Amino acid sequence: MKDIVLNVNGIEVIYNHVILVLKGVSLQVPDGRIVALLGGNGAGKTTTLRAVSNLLKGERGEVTKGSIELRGERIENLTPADLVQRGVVQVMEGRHCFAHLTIEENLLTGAYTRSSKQEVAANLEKVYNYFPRLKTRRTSQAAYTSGGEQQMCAIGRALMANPNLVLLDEPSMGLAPQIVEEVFEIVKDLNQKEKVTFLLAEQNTNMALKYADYGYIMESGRIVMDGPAAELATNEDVKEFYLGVGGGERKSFRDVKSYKRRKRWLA
Amino acid sequence: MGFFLETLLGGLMTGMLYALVALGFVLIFKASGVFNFAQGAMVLFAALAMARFAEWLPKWLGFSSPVLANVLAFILAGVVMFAVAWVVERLVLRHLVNQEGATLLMATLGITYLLDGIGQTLFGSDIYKIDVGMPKDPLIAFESTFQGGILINKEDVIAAGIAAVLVIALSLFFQKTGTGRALRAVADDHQAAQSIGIPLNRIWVIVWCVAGVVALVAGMIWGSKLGVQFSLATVALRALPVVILGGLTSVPGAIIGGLIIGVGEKLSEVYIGPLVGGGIEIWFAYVLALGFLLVRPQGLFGEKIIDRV
Amino acid sequence: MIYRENGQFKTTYRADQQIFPIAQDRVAIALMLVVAFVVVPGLASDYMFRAILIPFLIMSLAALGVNILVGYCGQISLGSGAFMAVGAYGAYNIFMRTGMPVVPSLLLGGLCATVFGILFGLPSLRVKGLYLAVATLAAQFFADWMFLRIKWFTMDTPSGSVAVSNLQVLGWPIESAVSKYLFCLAFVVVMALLAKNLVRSAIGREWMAIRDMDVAAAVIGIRPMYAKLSAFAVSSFIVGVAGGLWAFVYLGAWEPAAFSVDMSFRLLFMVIIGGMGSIMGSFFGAFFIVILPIFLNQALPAVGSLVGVTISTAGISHTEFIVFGALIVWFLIVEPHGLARLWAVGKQKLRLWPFPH
Amino acid sequence: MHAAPSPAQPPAGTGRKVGDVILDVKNISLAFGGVKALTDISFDVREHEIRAIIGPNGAGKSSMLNCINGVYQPQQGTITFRGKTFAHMKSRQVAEMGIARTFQNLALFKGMSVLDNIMTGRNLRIRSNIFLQALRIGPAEKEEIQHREYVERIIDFLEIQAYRKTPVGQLPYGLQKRVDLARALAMEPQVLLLDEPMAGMNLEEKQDMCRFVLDVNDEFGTTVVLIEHDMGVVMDISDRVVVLDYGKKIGDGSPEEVRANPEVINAYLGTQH
Amino acid sequence: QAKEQFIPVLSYRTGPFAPNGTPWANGYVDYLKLVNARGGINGVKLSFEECETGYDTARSVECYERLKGKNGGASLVQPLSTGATYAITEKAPGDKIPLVTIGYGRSEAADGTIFKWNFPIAGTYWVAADAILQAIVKKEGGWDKLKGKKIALVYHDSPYGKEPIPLLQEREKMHGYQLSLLPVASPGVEQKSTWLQIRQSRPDYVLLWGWGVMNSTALKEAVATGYPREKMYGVWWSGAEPDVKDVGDGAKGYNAVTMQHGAEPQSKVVKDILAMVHGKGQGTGPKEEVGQVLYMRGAMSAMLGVEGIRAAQERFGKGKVMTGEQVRWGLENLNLTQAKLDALGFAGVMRPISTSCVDHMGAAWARIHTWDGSKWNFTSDWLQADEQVIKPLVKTTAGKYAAEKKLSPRTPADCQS
Ligand SMILES: Nc1ncnc2c1ncn2[C@@H]1O[C@H](COP(=O)(O)OP(=O)(O)OP(=O)(O)O)[C@@H](O)[C@H]1O
Ligand SMILES: Nc1ncnc2c1ncn2[C@@H]1O[C@H](COP(=O)(O)OP(=O)(O)OP(=O)(O)O)[C@@H](O)[C@H]1O
Ligand SMILES: [Mg+2]
Ligand SMILES: [Mg+2]
Repeated sequence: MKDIVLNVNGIEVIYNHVILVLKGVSLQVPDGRIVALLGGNGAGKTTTLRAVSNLLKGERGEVTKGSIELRGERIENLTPADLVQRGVVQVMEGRHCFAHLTIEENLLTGAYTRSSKQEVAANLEKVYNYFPRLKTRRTSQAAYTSGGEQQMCAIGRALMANPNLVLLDEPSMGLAPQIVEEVFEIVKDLNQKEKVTFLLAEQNTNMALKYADYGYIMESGRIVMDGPAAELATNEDVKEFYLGVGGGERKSFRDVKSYKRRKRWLA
Repeated sequence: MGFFLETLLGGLMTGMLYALVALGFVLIFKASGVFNFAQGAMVLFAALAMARFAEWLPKWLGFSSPVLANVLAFILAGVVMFAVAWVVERLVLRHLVNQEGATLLMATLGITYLLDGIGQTLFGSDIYKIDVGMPKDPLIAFESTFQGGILINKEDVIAAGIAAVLVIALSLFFQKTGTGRALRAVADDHQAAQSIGIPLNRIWVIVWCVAGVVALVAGMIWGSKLGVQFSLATVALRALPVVILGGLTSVPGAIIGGLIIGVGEKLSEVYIGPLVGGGIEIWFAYVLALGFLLVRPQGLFGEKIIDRV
Repeated sequence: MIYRENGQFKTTYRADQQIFPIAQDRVAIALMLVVAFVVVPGLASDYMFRAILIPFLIMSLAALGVNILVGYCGQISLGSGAFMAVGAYGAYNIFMRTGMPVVPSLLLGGLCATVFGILFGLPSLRVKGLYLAVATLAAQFFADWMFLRIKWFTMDTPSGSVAVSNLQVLGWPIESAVSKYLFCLAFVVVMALLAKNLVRSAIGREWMAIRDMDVAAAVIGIRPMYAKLSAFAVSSFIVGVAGGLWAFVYLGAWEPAAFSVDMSFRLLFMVIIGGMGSIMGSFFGAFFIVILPIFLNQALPAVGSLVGVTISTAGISHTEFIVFGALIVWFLIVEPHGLARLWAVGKQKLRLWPFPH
Repeated sequence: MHAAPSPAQPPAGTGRKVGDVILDVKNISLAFGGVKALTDISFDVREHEIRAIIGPNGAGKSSMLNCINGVYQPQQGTITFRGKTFAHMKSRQVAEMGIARTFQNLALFKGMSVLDNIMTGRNLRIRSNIFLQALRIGPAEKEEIQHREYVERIIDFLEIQAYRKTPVGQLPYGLQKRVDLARALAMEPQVLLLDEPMAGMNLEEKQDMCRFVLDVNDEFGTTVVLIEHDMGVVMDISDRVVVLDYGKKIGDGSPEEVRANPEVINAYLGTQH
Repeated sequence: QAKEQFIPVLSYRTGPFAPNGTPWANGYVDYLKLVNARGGINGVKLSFEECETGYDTARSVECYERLKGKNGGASLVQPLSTGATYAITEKAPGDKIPLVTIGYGRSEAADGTIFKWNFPIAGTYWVAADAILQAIVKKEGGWDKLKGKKIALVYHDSPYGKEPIPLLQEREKMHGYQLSLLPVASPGVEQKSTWLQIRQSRPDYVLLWGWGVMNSTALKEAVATGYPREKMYGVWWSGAEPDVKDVGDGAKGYNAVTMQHGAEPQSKVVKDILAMVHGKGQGTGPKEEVGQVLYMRGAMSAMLGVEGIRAAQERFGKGKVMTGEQVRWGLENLNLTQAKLDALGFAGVMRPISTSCVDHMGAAWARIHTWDGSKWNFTSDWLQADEQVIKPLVKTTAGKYAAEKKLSPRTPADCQS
């Protein structure tokens, strides 16, 4: 395997001093790859990403065990700002746009760590190219844009920092199918052309496995399965539970009945 | 008529002085979403530092020029306020990232107690003097037009001028620079701001430094007017309707709010007060602010309060 | 006994909806009541009653009232001092003018505060958050002024300072420290119980819904006006009664400055440091803000002499300020949601004990 | 709901039989300053059906629901519900008439437990006054228990028993969505407006959610208006679909018709589906 | 242990009123130390403990409760706060602790038949107001000259500030001047509108009833609006060094009535304190402050309390520790002759005082002093407040209080006990 950019080693995370959420999660993100983190609600994907980008503190969570290394450097004690300086940017789940700032101001704030004016202007142009919808809404306050527009804004804002490792938390949530595809195309684009590495937490397994190189599957705070994306996509369980194509045909949502299924890896 | 104008003018001047204190509130609120209860205490602390340094420095260093003493004292007091900003960030704010407004408000209450305690321990709790050579005598203008002329307080005019300059400079800073934008971003969402690399620590130190300097200027002016003692902190309470009326997030709002409140409270006290036994200006200022709020719930220039589902 | 709820299965919703669903809690509360009503009166000194316990109880009650408005309904109020004042002066006028017994006077005083509270709560229908604080501050300063200036309220005493005496309940004089303490305690217990019932009923949920997200609350059919004004009403009633107690029982004679804006701020701080949206938090908050400074004031000289320094009176006060400020900050860092939450987390840990998680 | 027992029981399961128009939206226009969120939109919803609204981001779907809910006041147009026509609706009235909704960006009451959140949905039906509630005697307590029973059934139904007493703020996103649905269901609505209920869920969870929606629709005959970006879901479970684009209606019909509509393909679906 | 007479000291050395509270407390404590240095009261040493009130009523009550029972019980209490005085007035009878308020508190408390435990010795606010009017009359040349004159009262908007109003209104009826009332909200940092009104109506005299920062602010505003300081008269809480210190030259010519004493750096008691207390390194505050106005007020307050104890000892047994009740008797039967004052070192500082069961005030004398830019100088003779005016006022007001509280006045027999 190539160089490891990010090496998460057996971390445990506790919220509020009492709620143990991650119970020893390890994963590696190789340079220039797209790694997907899959798993159901509450599996701990967001928490994992927060632990990496050091945003746990504001949620009153802390890493109590294990280590996180960025290109060999321990980063548990760096501030999120330090991490952005090192090129690691997180796109937070649930948008988190700056409500009172306009879309354009939101994007420009994303370039806080960039000092070159031309670079910022070029980046802005690039983001507007990726998301033309943002351009038409550029002067409107972020709070007054639609959910999808905010999602684009959040992604665009992260791109403004010229990152080399992006932690994407549910990028596709709330986006129209067309845009979802576009977003993933953008991810692929950045990955291939600009060598940006991605760690991506997703519910849309279909898409994620299509674009990712490698995947981890989480369940209640543990990694339960991992492997190259292509392999995962052919795994029977993954097919059934995450892709909905178990047993050949895609099942209609109408027909799925409520029998309790049991995942084999939980056995 | 002459008296009316005089009252009006007096109100405008007082308003500018309130604006100076209000500015401190606005700065910190705008840049971190914290309602800084400690603003009054900061004004007092800065004024105390300046007054005492101006007294001590000539003794320590053995010179006698009052101008030099004042300049040095101002600088030293500024340094002290920087230190305060740094300590506040280190020991308090840093640990309260992403907490709710009420929690942060409470933290600034803690800071108030600390500043009061430390300030009085270091600098004493007597009454002290700041003498920066502000003219104290009145100026009577338009004597030919109005009987008795119009009295203008020179000290107030100078103070108002300083306040205006500060406000203009800070408005430009917020609207036009990238840092200003980053500050507004922080106020909206600490966590998102962190996630895109805005160093909250540094930002907060900067803002509290600026607020500290504003407090120092306010403290200097109010202190030279009133003398430096504990009650100086209470001007914060008079500045509160100003902040609210102008909008918690608007720097120019502080000035406009100040002018409206200043004029409103003076006119009300002078013209309505005697009818009801006087002493109405404080609550009148608040009621006036409230009246404006009913029309514009976010204050005159405040950012619109957003609630969307 | 170890704090566990294992084996306590609720078979009815009624059981699950008790005030204290966990048996140990029930026992603890019962014990506390016994201590408060029986043990304390036998043990505490006159000073303890008059200077510590009585003000603590009354301020807890006031904080509880403020907590309903601020903590449960999310309407920031800095007018609590005014509501207390209205309660106090209202009760005073009723007591002096009509000769009504103390308890109904106090309750009617609370009712006066309710009316006043609703009146100044009206702006909350339009104005929110810190901006609302200004409306309530207007109430505060207006009340200060009103009781200084309008002689009728103070029964034309020249200085505007008023006093009451000869308090009795059904012939029992409320003069001794113990009787005053028990009198306040009874008020506090009853009101806390009623308040607890309210906040866990439909109306309490309406308040919290308005606090957490008012647009969504409106969409599920909650009328913001009713919810907000009822919170103002209930809150100012409790605060008003507390004001009456503060004036009648603690001070005995008072002037408007006894209910100044300082009081409003202190009450708000009690609520925040104690825990917003927690009845128990009100007591913690009152303890912290009322008793801690007094304790520090007395403990610091002792600590000083331990390490061999004598501190001057002024020095003690300054140190008291510093220590108190530092404690506030420290507690907030440990638990931003107040002492009540700290308490809850502590209990949770106890429940898991001896395992860490 | 799996054969839930009786008292305070919602109208008995009627099976699915699409009836008459229950909600009729006519010529609604809504603008914010320069932004035209909705232009002259008309569509109707029939009783017991599942009606989907789709469209690209910013098309005005959520705004449409907000108009029906009385959160926004359209500048033009009328809304007719059960034969009554309104120029704009009042939130409280809408709730009383039996329209409930969930929110795209989660609008739960963060400081309250799951149970309390859902209980707020019952508030409209609380009869005892504030004094009775304070004393918690007799009718107040009985009432509280009755509503609690109802809510518990919803909790069972949505399979969130384990989180009853957890503060909602601490739940993962997907579960919060479920609580949001539970709160709406607690209102015993006749019409349920769902704004992207399945966003942020994986397939399994979406399947669960679909099952809930279908069950509600089947067993209580609740009419459902659904905004969703997952075309699989929309195609599978909805009866009719409205398509909005930039505030205009560009399509309306059965899933198959809509899917074949070139304008819709162009504006929204892209080529994939 | 029990040989010590305990005196609680309620003081405020922090907060908004610290600049004024501190010198008072220093004088009070220094005098108590002096008494001990002189050998105590007939051999009975004094013990005392300070408690910081911050000029807050609730905190004052706490201090009172904390100290009242300590060290064998408090002999008497002096809270230096009108608000606290009102609250403690309700508690003192029950606790049997005399409440001594030298120059503050409720004016009607001079009536000892109703206010058994209150001792506003040596002057109330009504005395102060009357003395000021008399000084003005002297300047003007007769009471009749007051007719049509405008007098403004700029007062702290609290019971304290409102105390003089009944007397001033009474006199207004008698002499036909025009009284205008200008309240200033506490703490009094913003007075622009007040002084604008003064500038407009140009009153002939301005009476100042402030405390703390309000005083200096008023003077500064007077400077700023050009109102002549010579025409301003302050109460004795508005006439000390902290009030004028930072106004400096601006306050030149400003007058204030005194509680008999002024700044007394030359008096014997000051010299004694400097020698026997400060000289031993036991001074409470800075040396320079000894003898200043508020410092003297503190010392004098302490002295009056101590003399009350001494008087009690004379009746109940010399060299014994007195109970609160006994001290009360002493305070009520105080007879400070000139000779006694001389011996105590108060010669020239004050005049003889004698109290009685009916009269808890004992004297109604005052002087005016004027700030010359660097110190206070006496500028008037002794002035005596007019009993004819004050007595009836005290009687009716006290009577009303008694009626409200359902108290009956003390009988002559009670007076004997
Ligand atoms: N601030 C918090 N305090 C307490 N518990 C939390 C907090 N945030 C998350 N949790 C808990 O941590 C667990 C994992 O949550 P996390 O948000 O990481 O899941 P996720 O995999 O991202 O889920 P989703 O797909 O729904 O976003 C959940 O059980 C949640 O309840
Ligand atoms: N309160 C408002 N003020 C200003 N503009 C608004 C407001 N609400 C909505 N808009 C604008 O109206 C348009 C429609 O928004 P809406 O939220 O209805 O979109 P949507 O169809 O729900 O999109 P999405 O699928 O992304 O949620 C958007 O461009 C949005 O910016
Ligand atoms: Mg997540
Ligand atoms: Mg939407």
